[in-house]
Amino acid sequence: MTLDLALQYLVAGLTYGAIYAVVAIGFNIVYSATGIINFAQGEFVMLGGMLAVQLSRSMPLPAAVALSVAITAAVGAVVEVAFIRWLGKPTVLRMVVITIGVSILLREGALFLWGEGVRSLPYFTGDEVSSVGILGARISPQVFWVLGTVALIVAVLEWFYRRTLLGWEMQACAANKDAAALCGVPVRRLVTLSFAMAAAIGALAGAVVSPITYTSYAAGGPLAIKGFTVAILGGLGNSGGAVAAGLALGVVESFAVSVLPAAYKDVVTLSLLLAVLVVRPSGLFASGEAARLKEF
Amino acid sequence: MLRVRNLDVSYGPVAALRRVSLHVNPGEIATIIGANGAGKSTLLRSIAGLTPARGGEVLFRGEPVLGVRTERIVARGCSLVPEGRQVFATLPVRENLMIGGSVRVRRGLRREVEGDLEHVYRLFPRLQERERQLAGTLSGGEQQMLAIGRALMARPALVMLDEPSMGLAPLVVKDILATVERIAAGGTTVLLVEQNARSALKVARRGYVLENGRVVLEGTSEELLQNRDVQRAYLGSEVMP
Amino acid sequence: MTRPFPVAALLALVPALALAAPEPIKVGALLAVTGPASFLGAPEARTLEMRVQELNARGGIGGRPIQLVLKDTGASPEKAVSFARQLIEEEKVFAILGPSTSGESMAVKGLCEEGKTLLLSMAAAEAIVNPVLPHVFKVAPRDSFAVEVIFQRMKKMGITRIGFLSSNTGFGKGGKEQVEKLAAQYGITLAVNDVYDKAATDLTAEVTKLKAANVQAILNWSIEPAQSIVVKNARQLGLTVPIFQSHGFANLQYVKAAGSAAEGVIFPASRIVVSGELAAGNPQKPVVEAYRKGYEARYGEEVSTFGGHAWDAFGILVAALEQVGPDRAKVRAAVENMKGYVGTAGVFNFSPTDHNGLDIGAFELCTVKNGRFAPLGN
Amino acid sequence: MRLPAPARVALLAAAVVAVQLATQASGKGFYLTQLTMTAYYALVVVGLSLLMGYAGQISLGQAGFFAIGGYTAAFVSTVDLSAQASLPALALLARLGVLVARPDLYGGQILGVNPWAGLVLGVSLASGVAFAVGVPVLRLRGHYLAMATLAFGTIVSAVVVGTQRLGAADGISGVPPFPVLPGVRIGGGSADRVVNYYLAWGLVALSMLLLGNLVGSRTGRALRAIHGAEDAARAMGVDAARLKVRVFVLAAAMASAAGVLLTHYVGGIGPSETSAMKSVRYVAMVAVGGMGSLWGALSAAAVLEFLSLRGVFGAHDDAVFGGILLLVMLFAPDGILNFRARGLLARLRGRPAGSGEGA
Repeated sequence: MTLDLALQYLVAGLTYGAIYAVVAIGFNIVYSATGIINFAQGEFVMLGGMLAVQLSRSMPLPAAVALSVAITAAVGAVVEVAFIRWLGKPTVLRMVVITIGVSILLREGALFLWGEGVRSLPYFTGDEVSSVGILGARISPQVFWVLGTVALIVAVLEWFYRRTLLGWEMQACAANKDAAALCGVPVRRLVTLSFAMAAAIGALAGAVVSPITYTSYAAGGPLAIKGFTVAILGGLGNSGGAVAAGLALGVVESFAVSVLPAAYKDVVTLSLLLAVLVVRPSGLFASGEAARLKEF
Repeated sequence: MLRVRNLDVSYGPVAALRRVSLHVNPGEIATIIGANGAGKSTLLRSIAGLTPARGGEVLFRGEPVLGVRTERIVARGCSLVPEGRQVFATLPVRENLMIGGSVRVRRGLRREVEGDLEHVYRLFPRLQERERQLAGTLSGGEQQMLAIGRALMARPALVMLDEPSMGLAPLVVKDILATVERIAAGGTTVLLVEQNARSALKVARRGYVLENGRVVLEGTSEELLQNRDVQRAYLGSEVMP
Repeated sequence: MTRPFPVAALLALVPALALAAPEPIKVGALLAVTGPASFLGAPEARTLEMRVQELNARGGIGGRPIQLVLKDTGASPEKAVSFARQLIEEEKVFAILGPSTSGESMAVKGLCEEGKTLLLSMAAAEAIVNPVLPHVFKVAPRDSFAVEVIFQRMKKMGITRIGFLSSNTGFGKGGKEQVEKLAAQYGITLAVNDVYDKAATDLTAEVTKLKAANVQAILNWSIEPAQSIVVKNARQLGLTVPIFQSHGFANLQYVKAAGSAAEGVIFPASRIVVSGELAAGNPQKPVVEAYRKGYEARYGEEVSTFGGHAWDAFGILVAALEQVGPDRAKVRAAVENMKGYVGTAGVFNFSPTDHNGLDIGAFELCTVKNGRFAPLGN
Repeated sequence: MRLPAPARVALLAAAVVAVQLATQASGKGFYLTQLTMTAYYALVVVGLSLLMGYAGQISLGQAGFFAIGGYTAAFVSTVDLSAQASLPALALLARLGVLVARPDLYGGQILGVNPWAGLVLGVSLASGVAFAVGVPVLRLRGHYLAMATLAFGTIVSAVVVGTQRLGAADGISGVPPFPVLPGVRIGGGSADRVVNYYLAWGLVALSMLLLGNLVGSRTGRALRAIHGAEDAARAMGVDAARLKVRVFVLAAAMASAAGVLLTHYVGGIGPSETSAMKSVRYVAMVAVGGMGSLWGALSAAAVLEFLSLRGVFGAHDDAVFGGILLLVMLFAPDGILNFRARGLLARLRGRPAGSGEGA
């Protein structure tokens, strides 16, 4: 394989990987605050894209993206308040099933609203055919938007969890709700906030990738499975791990296409997920003190 | 400071507390002693709003707090150091303490809260040494100090301590109880729940004995220490866990 | 649980209430309106709905209105079978239009034969009507015609080495089979022959593979958004070779999605997508223009080849009904012997040995010019 | 009303007969088609109910096991070996009855595999896979288990869609009827309709009888102990891990057997049977019937599957199941049959109702 081809595969892999990572981060935010895997996370990505497309017909692109993120965040908060908040301490089984139900309803709602067609936002810079040449590889400018947005999301989250009291409080909620409440942390509000944040991040990613990947009412499900795979590979709740695992999985998938029939790509990914779940449920990247202190 | 009247709590059909009444006066150390399963933790959790009550009344500084959410109760100045410490294992010591001050940060008192850190570090110098360490890596005694320090960060008027001596070496227990006395001396009211009755009655001025969810005795520490039943039931078997 | 569902009971009342009105002719439809093949089923359902309403407004057939009993199969063969039995045995429909996909069509054709109910499938697979079953017809042109039209052009352009991509759907599979079968005949080598997931969102890696294989042209076979992605990714990678697509590309939605990358893409299509460009004397022109105008005015979206299949299936049935009246055996025979029926997909000439009735002329090679479809010409 | 299991089965049998007579009397015999299909799906749901309700383990991959059974049956019964009939190995198999000749739709002759062999093969394959997947995966709890089983189901789906020999996206059609006994065959022909109805529901009744015994036995009590508190059960000497795997395999075997039989009844199978949504629907039906209630699961499956197969929900089929799932889990997590308004009111007031739930 020549260098330019290898680079081409690498960039393609990083682009998918970045998207997986963002979905995984969404899972992690909610999981960290509540211990719940929100199976509807993929639907937030779909909503972000669909809403942005809808809104961009009546306002400039940046405003449409911003508003779509805000609306999706509100949807996330509503989902938490309507379907989760008042349940007290539900069993994991019940939570799994409820979030699956929510995801089906969001998907069917989108089908009802927008039909079965595919949509996408216009390219933020350039158009469908423009590309930047790097060492012989050709890269669409939108790829830089995607990678840049993901990097920004990761950086902001890192700052949030490491440096802000709100971030610490959120981690406290995740670790022990009672103890957090005893410290005066408004647990319920933070849980709602975590859903809103996860939804907002998913929506932003959904809007930014839509020029490349398109979006439709059914786009959420496959992304959710990939995102969950990445979240597990990286260690649930570990956003740094999610980014590493996401990029790694994207690159592996991308290079896998060069040797395997593309239709079996997902089989490879999911088998990897099963293997990791069985052998090392704490994730590939979970190590060090923090991981040992967590309960699995 | 705190007044509990006829408190009833039950888990499903099983009654955990039956018409419990007690009070804690401002500035004092009061204690509740009783065997494992007598309902001591339930009582404190119920006052703190973690376990819902079926009936009765809890007044904190003259205001009813039953049915109020835990974080609001904390904001009103009533803190609980829970059984088994429950520090945030994956966060460093300093962050644990800052979370303890979050009610005050929310009122715009961030400066003061950072100042309170110094106060806690003076009380527990060990915590300052381990400021950047993850809480989960601390020893049991250090975690207890952290849990108490974290509660103090909210500048409570009343601190309730649930079994602070549990699982700790006798020397460490002595240390912790000495700190409890210092806290009370600083003007904070303390309600101490202990299985270790002798130590508890040594630092407290008044005490209650809880048996099967009922208050069966109350009095000053001296009275309780001299009571035959207390001696037989709680002081003789002190070494037992 | 045997009690009929209240809605069903209510529906049963409708004919009773309308006793005075002439009895409607029931026509069943099995369409994948939702689910993975909704790209096919949804426009088909809308087209049928429109045509039934128009026909009934004009007084139906011999004064009897058509009553459409539409079932959404979600592209599931087991549902198609369940619904087909319902339509045949309970509703006693006169004919069944659909199913949308080949898998479902294969699953229900035996039932229709057994129930002596006319089936007008809208799916592409040749196996639906080959071998011939008396009651089973199909209105979608064969995949092999589309493939041959493309290969003929490639031969003319001197292309011998292509990269072939298809999606893992029934549509992709049908094309793949024909492409593999016919390539050698036209002296074409498949340097790459890859299947991707229908939900794929980026195919850069696959297209990179094509680039590495140094192909002279790209051929892609799918109906999903992926076909726009192939085009975009190829152009972004600086691949300037001609791109051929299947007739699934004949849906302006995908051209819009691919934007300027779609310019110059070559694909076979029925005349429906280039109706404006058709010569005035073309017999199909009035038909496809009528469909296009009616559909686009009503639903605010462009017509596609697939909605056209529903138009044709319905039209063929109505033509036979008008010709011989509502008699099952006669209608079947009328369809089997129908000649020169002008539909959106082409001119149908059925015979006892050909239950598809279309020839290779059903397809015309088209291209994209300034964001619109245009005939490719020579 | 607590009835002993045999009495319930007798009641079921009576209902099955009554329904058939009623449809015959009213000239609505066609209902039996969907009712027969419903019975096979109900088998999947009842097996899953045992796994979810009694062993407390979720599976979002049940459609995968159904598909393993169905695709095995479809594959082996549609291959035509007449070209290779002269091979000695095949001749031997034909003499043993593993291969049988039958006419095809167009009047030709096909040498195919005996459906009995397909049934045995399909169920053993699914059970073997369930064992291989179950042993490692059932050590996981909660979300991890849910996701692992979902991943398994999705792998089956991807393999099916990616494999040309399994018909890829079109699935396999032309599956012949399954001659079970002389004169009795599982297939969709109108003449066989009543027989098929009794066969399918007879199988359901038999399963309920056997499962009822299982649940009432020592194993059943051990299962409930696992559900209550796995550690405590282990302390009592229950080999929780082994028991869970056994139930997992049993549920998979039931799903695959249903897959085999329904595939013969319908005459084919497609990738839609492998979709994650199918698995979710099975979970929904268990939830509606109440976790841990085999009879509840059966009732829910009978009603919902029947309505769905009749197309009552139209284009909103998935949405209906999603909505039902959500409503049941929010307001009646113990199932609709166990729904109590009082509990709901208490919950709405923010107080735990009754004994509440375990963590």
